[in-house]
Amino acid sequence: MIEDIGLITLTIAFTFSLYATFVSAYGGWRGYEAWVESARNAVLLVFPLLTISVVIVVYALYTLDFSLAYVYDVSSQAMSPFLRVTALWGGQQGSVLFWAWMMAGFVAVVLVRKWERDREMMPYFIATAMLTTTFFVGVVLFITNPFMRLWHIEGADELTKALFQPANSMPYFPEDGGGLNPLLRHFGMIGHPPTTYLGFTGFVIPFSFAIAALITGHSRGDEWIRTTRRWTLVAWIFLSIGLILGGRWAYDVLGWGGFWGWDPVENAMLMPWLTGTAFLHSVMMTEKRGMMKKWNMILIILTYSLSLFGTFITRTGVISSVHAFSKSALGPAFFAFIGLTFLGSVTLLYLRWDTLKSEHTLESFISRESAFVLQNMLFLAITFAVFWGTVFPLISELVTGTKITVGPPYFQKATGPLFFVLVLLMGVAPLFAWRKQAMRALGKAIWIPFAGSLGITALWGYVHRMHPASILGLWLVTLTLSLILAEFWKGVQARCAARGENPLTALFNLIGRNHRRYGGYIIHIGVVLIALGFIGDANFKMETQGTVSSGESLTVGDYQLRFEQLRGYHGSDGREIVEAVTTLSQGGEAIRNLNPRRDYFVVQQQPVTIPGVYSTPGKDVYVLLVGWDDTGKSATFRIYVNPLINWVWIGGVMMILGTIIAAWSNPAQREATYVIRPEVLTTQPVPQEG
Amino acid sequence: MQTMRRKLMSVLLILVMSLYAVSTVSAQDGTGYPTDDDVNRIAKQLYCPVCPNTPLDVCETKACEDWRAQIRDQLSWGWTDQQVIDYFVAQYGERVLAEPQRKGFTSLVWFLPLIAILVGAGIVYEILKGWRAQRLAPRATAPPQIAPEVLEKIERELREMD
Amino acid sequence: MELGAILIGLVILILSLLFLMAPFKPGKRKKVKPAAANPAAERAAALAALRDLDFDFKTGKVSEEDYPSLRVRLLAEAARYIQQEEANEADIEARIQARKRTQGKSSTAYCPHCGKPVIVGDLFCTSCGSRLEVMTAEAS
Amino acid sequence: MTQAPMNEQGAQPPPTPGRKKFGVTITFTIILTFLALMAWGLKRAQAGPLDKGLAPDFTITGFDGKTVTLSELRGQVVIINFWASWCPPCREEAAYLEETWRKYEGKGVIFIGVDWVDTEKEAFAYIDEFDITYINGPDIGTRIAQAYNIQGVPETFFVAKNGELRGVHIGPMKYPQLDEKIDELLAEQYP
Repeated sequence: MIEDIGLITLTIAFTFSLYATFVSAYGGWRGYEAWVESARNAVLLVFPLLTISVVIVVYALYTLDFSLAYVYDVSSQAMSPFLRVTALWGGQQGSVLFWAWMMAGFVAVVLVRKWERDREMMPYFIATAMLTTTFFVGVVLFITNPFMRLWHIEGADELTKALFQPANSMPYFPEDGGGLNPLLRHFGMIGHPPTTYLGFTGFVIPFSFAIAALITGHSRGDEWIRTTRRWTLVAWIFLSIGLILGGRWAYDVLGWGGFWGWDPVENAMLMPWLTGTAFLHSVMMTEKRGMMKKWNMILIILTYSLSLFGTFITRTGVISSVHAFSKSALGPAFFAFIGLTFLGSVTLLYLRWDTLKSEHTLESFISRESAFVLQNMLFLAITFAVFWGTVFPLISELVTGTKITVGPPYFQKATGPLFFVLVLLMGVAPLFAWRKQAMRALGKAIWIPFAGSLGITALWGYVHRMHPASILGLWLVTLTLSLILAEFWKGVQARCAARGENPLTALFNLIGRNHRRYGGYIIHIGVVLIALGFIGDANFKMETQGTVSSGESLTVGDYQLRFEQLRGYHGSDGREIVEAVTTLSQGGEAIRNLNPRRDYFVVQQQPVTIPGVYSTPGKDVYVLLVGWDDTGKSATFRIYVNPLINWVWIGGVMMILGTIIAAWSNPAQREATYVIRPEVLTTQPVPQEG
Repeated sequence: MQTMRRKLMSVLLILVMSLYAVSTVSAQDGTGYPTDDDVNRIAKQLYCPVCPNTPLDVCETKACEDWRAQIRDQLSWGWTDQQVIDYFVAQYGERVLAEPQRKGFTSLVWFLPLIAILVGAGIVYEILKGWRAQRLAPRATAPPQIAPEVLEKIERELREMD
Repeated sequence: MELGAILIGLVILILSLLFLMAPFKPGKRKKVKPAAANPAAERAAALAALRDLDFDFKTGKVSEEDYPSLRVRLLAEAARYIQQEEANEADIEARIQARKRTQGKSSTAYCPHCGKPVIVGDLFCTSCGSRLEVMTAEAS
Repeated sequence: MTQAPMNEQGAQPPPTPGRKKFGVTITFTIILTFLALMAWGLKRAQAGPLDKGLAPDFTITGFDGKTVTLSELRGQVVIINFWASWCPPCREEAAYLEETWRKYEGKGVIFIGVDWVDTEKEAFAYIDEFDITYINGPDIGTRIAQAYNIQGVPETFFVAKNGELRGVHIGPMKYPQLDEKIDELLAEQYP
């Protein structure tokens, strides 16, 4: 009975989101306040209604109500209660519901918080955001409904999934379910989908405000940017966390010693992140200098469309991927919706193009403005390279009929140099002042970090005899990092000199009074550290594979791995485990026992390789049990030495920290989240008085 | 349609299940060439022909083990790396190559981003030049007069902000 | 589907519909708070720009040659906002006083459509011309 | 996709109408092309194996060196079976296939085994194991598989005497599925 209630609230939620979409648009158009208010109430209802549905699905998963087809698919008795709950996003039906629920939540929060401000934009904001929500709720309701039950039709071989009892059928109650895909039973997969979804759905807020601004013609005032700045940051950071957790999951579970494989689905997530990052920066140009208004619109439309595109290729199997959900009937609906969104918003932008007048003046090529434009261009270039590599197999198949693969080598070569310039710019650009930067001052600021980093890396490279490319990479990281740290140092110095504060207080106050600036710098530090991890992964990785008998050792670098014995046992959730006992030693000295293992999930008939990892800040030694002979006397291992890889995770944490600081509003300057009117500055003569 | 889809699903399932069937490795005979590392060096440049987007060197399926064994055989026959790769392309199609070729239509995958970057750089330059052209004529050097009490107010507020 | 579920669903639906339709109820018209016209934001923006400039100068990003001219320009801008604001306030205050004297009313209100101040008792907004009967009803 | 808007952005000072129009045309062309590509990809991803119309022609060279071309087999019923040695379900049906082949050999039925992405060593072992006597050859470059748009192995295509496809069986076959199908196709009149 309780599942029926979930289905009913889902249906009501769908009706109300549809209602909100059209009633708010109509109310906004005709200026009927009551209509818009009613639409708002509808939005405020959709979220709790969907919450009921979500809670009921979770309840069914938890209590193992196998009469629901979804529960039968993703939950099982052997799974821990915690995993049963996370199974909400372990399959198609649940995850789309979860997605719709989050989106509805975002929109509801906006309406609660921002209702009194930005009133002119609200009707169209509601209409745009709820159109999207309606689509997702509709998909849940009509195409991939988690409340579908299992029925057995007389004489049929297979079970039928349907909401209502088909003719000649009996309800079917299985004993146990299939359970969650073994690969998804990992902490990264528990955090990754929700954060990713929060990221993807979060971009609906800036996007909808941008569309509302275009419709109402308020885009000139850029109110929408002020309103959505923090929302964009929130969406962005969740997307970042999602990317990092996904990488961590791949590293721990997929058993290939890497964390980023340039798979289409990974790329699909990276692309909106890239354009979203570009958007976060170009918005600053508008706030500070009134520039790039059209550009902001293009970027936010692109970001949102790319996140929809990401879901599209993830769930339809258009492009072959390791991570794709199974092919499903969502395809045509998604396609129609994405086409509509993309075409509609671009057309709207075209119609309103001339209202987006920016004041573009540049006093000097060497200025923060130029750096911003260059940076934006780089982000787009990377996005394009990634996009092109991702869809090219499809193009190739269409044009020549040949299936091809575009693998990591392409992406590394195409985006590597661009990322290099981007990281460099990240260090150098903050040194530039708005409007005009004196060359001499720049030289003075850059001289010491430049020489210092060059010296350090040259020395390091000389001592370790490294490949030139890797030296270049290390130099880049050192330079950028020291430039960013120098920014902190200069700020602290200025405060010490001006106010006589001690350095620590000065640092604290510096960050405290300039959340955005220094939060941003901390994010940059995080990115540099991640870059360090990537450079280590690309340049210094070592690996070996070999079969050894009990008591023998494998050597990689100055590490030896001694194989002691194999042992097997049963796991708690229906897995058969074969574990190798090995000893890792360095230079003849034993460091640690490592137990790489292979878990075989009997029901799902799927093996999962779990590495044994010796982890230090400098490097990971990552051991995989590849195979063994039946007597257990010998086993095959694959050993990776992954230098610097932990900096990816450390950098990720820095990014999150920086974003929290940057998004925190400055109490002293709450009013200073402003829209500057640059035309006053540049087009009107300075009043002469007296 | 419904049954058709279910059929497809079950086929996929069969495919996947069959891929994972047996997965033990027997000890290799002898220690000489080719070693596992030699095999992986080549397998790294190839993708599994049946699995979705998985590099051959890390792929765990039975089929991939066969292919790695085949690479080992070919190496022991004295084939060069390139010969092995060419054999794979001929036998299983171009999709086994991790790095797309640089000839024919496929070369577009390499060229277009390059062209896009050049065009993009040109556009950036054009934009910046355009903006610079709109730069204001130099202002009169005479500083504008500001009432002292207003100036005082501004400075005070600036101090408060810090 | 069981009867109990349908009944509970029905209750949820009816309660929701009541909430949904509430804004259409005649008589109880909504109060509209004034839209946040925000002249202070512009001033704050100018001041923030000044602050950034000072900071950039202190950290050596702006050269000694450029700093004075840039600062004077920003100062002038900030000053203009401040003066404008003061002038506006004075102007509004003067007008209010004038209206108060002629009408004998005591409080101001804001137009629900454009957010500009209006005199309570007026039938139309002086800025945008929309009808103001709601405000009248409220004030009385 | 990323550049066309840039053209317009770059068109400061006020763009000439011609230039703007050009930019808009380019932008929309790119968007529509992209959407068309996705639509095609979607259609392809959702399509199952070919099951009607003229069977795509191919020539296959068997492991024994003999060659057979589909279009030269008009007048005979052709059973095309895709398989691979690493595929357990293929093993399930292998004996039944061979048995049926022996039953119908010389009665106007031709079996063709297409070995899909396999290694020669394992393929030979498979053929020996099940003592398969009908022609079997590798699908060089997976061209045949692509033409028939197979979704996996095993898959069996039924070609009528006139060269048209009369359906496809996905997954392993069990007695009497293949016998029935062959009898049905043999009963057809040709020409």
